[in-house]
Amino acid sequence: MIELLHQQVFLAQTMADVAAKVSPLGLLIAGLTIFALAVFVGFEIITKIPPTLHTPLMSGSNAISGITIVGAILASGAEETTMAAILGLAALIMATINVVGGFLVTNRMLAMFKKKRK
Amino acid sequence: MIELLHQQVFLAQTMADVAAKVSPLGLLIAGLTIFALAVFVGFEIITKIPPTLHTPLMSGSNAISGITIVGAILASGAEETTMAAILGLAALIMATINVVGGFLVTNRMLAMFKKKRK
Amino acid sequence: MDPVLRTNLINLAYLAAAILFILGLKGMTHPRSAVRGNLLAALAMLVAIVATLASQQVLSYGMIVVGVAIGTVIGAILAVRVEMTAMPQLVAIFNGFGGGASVLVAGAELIKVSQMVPSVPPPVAMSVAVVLSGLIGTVTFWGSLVAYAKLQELKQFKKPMSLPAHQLINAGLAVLVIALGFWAVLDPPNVAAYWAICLIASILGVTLVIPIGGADMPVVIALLNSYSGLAAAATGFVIDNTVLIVAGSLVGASGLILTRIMCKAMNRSLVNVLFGVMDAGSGGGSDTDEIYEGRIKSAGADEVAMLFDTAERVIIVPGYGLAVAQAQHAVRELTDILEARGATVEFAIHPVAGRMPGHMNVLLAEAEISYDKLKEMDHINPSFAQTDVVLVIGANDVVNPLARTDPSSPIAGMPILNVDQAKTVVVIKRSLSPGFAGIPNPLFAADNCLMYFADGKQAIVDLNTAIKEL
Amino acid sequence: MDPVLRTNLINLAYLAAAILFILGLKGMTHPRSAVRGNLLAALAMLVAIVATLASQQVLSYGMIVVGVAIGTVIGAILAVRVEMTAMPQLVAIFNGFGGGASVLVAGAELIKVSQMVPSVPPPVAMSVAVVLSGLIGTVTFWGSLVAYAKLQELKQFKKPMSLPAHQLINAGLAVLVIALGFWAVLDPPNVAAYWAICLIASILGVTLVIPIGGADMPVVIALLNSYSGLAAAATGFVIDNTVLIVAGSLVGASGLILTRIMCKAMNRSLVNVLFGVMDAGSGGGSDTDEIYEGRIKSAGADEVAMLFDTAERVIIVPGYGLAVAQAQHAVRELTDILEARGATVEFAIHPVAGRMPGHMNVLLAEAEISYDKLKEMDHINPSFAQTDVVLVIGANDVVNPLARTDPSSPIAGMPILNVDQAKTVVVIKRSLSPGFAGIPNPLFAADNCLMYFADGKQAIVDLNTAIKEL
Ligand SMILES: NC(=O)c1ccc[n+]([C@@H]2O[C@H](COP(=O)([O-])OP(=O)(O)OC[C@H]3O[C@@H](n4cnc5c(N)ncnc54)[C@H](OP(=O)(O)O)[C@@H]3O)[C@@H](O)[C@H]2O)c1
Ligand SMILES: NC(=O)c1ccc[n+]([C@@H]2O[C@H](COP(=O)([O-])OP(=O)(O)OC[C@H]3O[C@@H](n4cnc5c(N)ncnc54)[C@H](OP(=O)(O)O)[C@@H]3O)[C@@H](O)[C@H]2O)c1
Repeated sequence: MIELLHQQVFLAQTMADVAAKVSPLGLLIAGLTIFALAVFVGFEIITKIPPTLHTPLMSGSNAISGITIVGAILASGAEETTMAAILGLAALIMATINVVGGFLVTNRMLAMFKKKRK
Repeated sequence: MIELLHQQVFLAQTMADVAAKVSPLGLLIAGLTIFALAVFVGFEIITKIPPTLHTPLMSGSNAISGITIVGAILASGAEETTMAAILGLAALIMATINVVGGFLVTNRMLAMFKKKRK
Repeated sequence: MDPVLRTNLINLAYLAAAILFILGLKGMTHPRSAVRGNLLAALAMLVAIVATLASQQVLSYGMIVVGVAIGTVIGAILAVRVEMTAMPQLVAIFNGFGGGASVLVAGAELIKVSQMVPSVPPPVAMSVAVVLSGLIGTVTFWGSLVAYAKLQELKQFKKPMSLPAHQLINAGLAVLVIALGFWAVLDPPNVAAYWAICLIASILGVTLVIPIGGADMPVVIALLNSYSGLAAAATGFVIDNTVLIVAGSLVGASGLILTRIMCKAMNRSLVNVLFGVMDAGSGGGSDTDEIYEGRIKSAGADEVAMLFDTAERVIIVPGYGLAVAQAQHAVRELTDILEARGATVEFAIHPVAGRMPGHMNVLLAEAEISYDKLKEMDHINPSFAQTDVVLVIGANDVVNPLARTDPSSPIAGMPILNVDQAKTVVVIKRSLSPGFAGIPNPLFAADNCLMYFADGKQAIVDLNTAIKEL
Repeated sequence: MDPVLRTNLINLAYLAAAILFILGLKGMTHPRSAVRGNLLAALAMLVAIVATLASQQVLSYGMIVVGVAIGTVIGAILAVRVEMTAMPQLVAIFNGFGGGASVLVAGAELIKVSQMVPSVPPPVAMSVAVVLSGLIGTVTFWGSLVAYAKLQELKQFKKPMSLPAHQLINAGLAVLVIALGFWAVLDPPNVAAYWAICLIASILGVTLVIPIGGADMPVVIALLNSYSGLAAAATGFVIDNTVLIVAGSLVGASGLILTRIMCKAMNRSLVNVLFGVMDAGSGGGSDTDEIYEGRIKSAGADEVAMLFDTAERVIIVPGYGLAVAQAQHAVRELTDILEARGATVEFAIHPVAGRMPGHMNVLLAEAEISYDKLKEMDHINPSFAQTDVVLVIGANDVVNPLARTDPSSPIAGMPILNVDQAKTVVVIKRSLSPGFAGIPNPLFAADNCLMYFADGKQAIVDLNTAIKEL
């Protein structure tokens, strides 16, 4: 495995850089950078939204928060210990309900507005 | 160096994950993620800016683009080949002019508005 | 495939999903692009899911197929079956499930780490993220269930409930959770502490939401929605996954802003919503009698119908009572009848009429009332003075002039619909009892106001008959 | 210190800098927070620089101290010495330096990689980023220098210049650059190709900007500013540095949006600005004679002073000529005199008056004219009808009624200041020659318009004396 790593890394990167990137603190920093930027995007996007759209937006962004389904898939597909697998399955069911139900119900709400618009 | 790496990496990370993260493609993806998010932030922030502030904003964001000074410092402090070092020094002078001049001139412009406001 | 390349391609797909999520959310903020925005977000989710299925961490697909199948069926049935009026509850439920899923994913990962051989303590950041996932996710789950129960008007939850020394209990629970959190972080991996945190957070989720009045639930749901996003982001830190972090923090931030916007529209602060238990009916009693005594003019269907005989310009003001009575279809018929008689009919939509933002729009859209008849408050307010008859159906607070005149009233400063400027105002409601804010309404005692006491739907149906018989 | 920890701490500082940059940029978009925003951004830069100095890649500080010292002195002197009116040029110069620095950093990194032993070809992504840095950075550098020359009104650059078959030449150069780019990417590391790209890009930078009129330079600078951000971001990819990517793409995106906003304010498209060489003086000739012939009433300082004797409400409309004549201090004095006589004086600021956005605000602020006397167009337009005297100083296009009446004129559709509705309009300019758009102005021939031909500053000084002698 180490060779694999070695072979993939471009040499201009110093080994310390590489080690830093995959160290726990390095991963945290990378995650925090993305987190901070995404928070700014989220804040800036929702500035002047008309009241009519509050409820659909709430429901739509609620569906997006079902992204945790990705984690649920990884947990329930990992063939881990029984306990972890059961938790994974439960998580997967819940997350799927959130995602599928969320997008469908949002679409239904929005469709109502749209129909009348024309 | 490899031990260093080994010792820093938390074991729950598979080696393939680690190798992927520091592979050229992995670095590119990490960079692109940050790039995309920052572009969205930039787009969203500058929406309803009053004309009065166009010129200061232009000048202020121009100063920010002098961030390349970071690269210039790395290049001119690296004790590399003469050629690279000379380029680094030239880059550093230019970038510093951009940064120092840019922020100062923006501040001067804005100070003029502010004084009168009170 | 080369495992490194595979991981990279998956991460590339996650990047694409993240961008699609942002574009989707952006789309949802404008009426014209909202449908497309929702579809983009759904596409983003699909991309993320497919990419995840290709991960080498996924060893067997059995469980996944089962889980996704069950979830899809339940979710789809709930989403397709639900009545338009029950949508807020449904969103609350879905939201709770999202939070719950985050809790379980973080728990599963913690168990996996705790069983690793050789045992290596996980990094601090991961332990912190696990604790946050568990705490925020659990509060979201139980809080959302309570919100559901309140919106569904389950008997036990109908009224704001508060235990003695309620805030003290909450504070105690919070301190307990924080202590457990420190334990979990300082002595990792610590599965026992994790479940203990989830247990306390469960109680906290209930006690936090239960004292809040049902009418404030939309704000609470928006806040819990923000929480479920944050829980997902925390889970992203636990399993080191970019798309979870991006999507989660997007939702976390936008939910927070939406919460603030909603509070502003109701002219209240978030703190006030969360902790300032609204004194239902305060200042009622004597005040009410004074205001109403001897000044109420009541009318029946026939009398009201007469008014419409000569009316050229009619504005209908729908409120929460319209939703309760499910009178939207009857109102649609009324509109058709009046228009056939040559009158112009418009609807004045107050931003917080009903019990969720856009409530009236959704209801009236359900009855296929044309979108361009619905006017926003600022737009229609100047035209009340030129209006012959204003028909207020089940609205109360949003037409209460006390908001303008009484700085001590709970709705002071809230912009209202100036229906009192019209020639005649007809108010349909079942009694003189107050609306959400629990205060009397001097409009009902105004000279140009007629009360038509009845259930909203019945009232309109009768009115329609009466007008046809003119 | 442990090298891993050190690198991580530096990256943490970069994250802090990135957040500060965003907060700074956000601050700059609101008048009240703009100063603080600029300081925050400067702080962010400081954090990034200090963090970089701590990097283990920095082996010697000699060169760094020299470079920073020289750059600081030059930058500070330029920034402190410059006349308010020359600011756009200065921003152009600074911008060019930023782009140039990106080019050199990418070049240095490429040389470093090409001399590595054992020689390993750099990854494709890096080669692409190097090419982009070189291309965009060089275009920014030379484009900015040309913009500087135009704004400084250097003789050789005064008029829009275009070679024969200009767009064809540009297209040829672009094709050449792309071909070189492929060479550089397919055969890395390729230092020769890099410098060749920079050479061609230099020519391109000049030929792209040189045909654009001086008055369009603010838009061009905004665009080049966006480019310099993108060049910095590309350099960030070359040396794999987060803060460069974040700050660079922030500037790249915001610059693009700002460019669009500025084009909109002038009612033109970006394509039109960049490629649609404006026909200076088109439609002049006979038209002009027709419009003006026999209808121009000219007046001197004494006559104009008489008008102010009785005027109660005066509006001053400043334009580009005010900046050219540097008449702001004289105008300030005029304002004081008129106010001492009991008149109210306001300034009508058109969004594109002058040659850069906010030009008039900056000029008048320099003369310490109170901020609340400056009114925006939409705000002041309704009040011209109630105004006794409007004094137009060196403005032309922004008060040209053709924008409303002649759909074929180059300023058609641009909202203008409705000065023609006032009782009397006095226009101060040196001749009847047109303004930036090169078209005649029927306002000058209007019945209620008096022309006061003189240099802006001299005219006001004389006027002040005349009013005092009344
Ligand atoms: N829209 C939102 O997002 C939101 C969220 C949270 C809180 N709120 C709050 O909710 C309130 C909304 O104002 P509103 O004017 O729409 O409603 P309201 O002030 O709550 O008044 C509703 C009225 O409808 C009547 N009603 C109930 N059932 C009825 C039926 N079946 N038939 C006829 N009438 C019926 C009630 O009187 P009777 O019992 O006498 O019939 C009641 O007075 C505001 O105070 C707002 O701040 C809104
Ligand atoms: N603000 C921006 O961001 C920006 C950017 C790009 C383009 N523009 C364009 O620039 C124009 C601005 O309109 P504007 O009305 O301010 O200016 P303008 O239309 O360009 O007219 C300026 C007038 O000032 C007179 N003038 C020049 N020097 C003078 C002096 N020393 N004393 C007295 N008068 C003098 C000139 O006439 P004489 O030669 O007869 O004296 C000229 O007609 C618009 O067309 C706008 O689209 C603006």
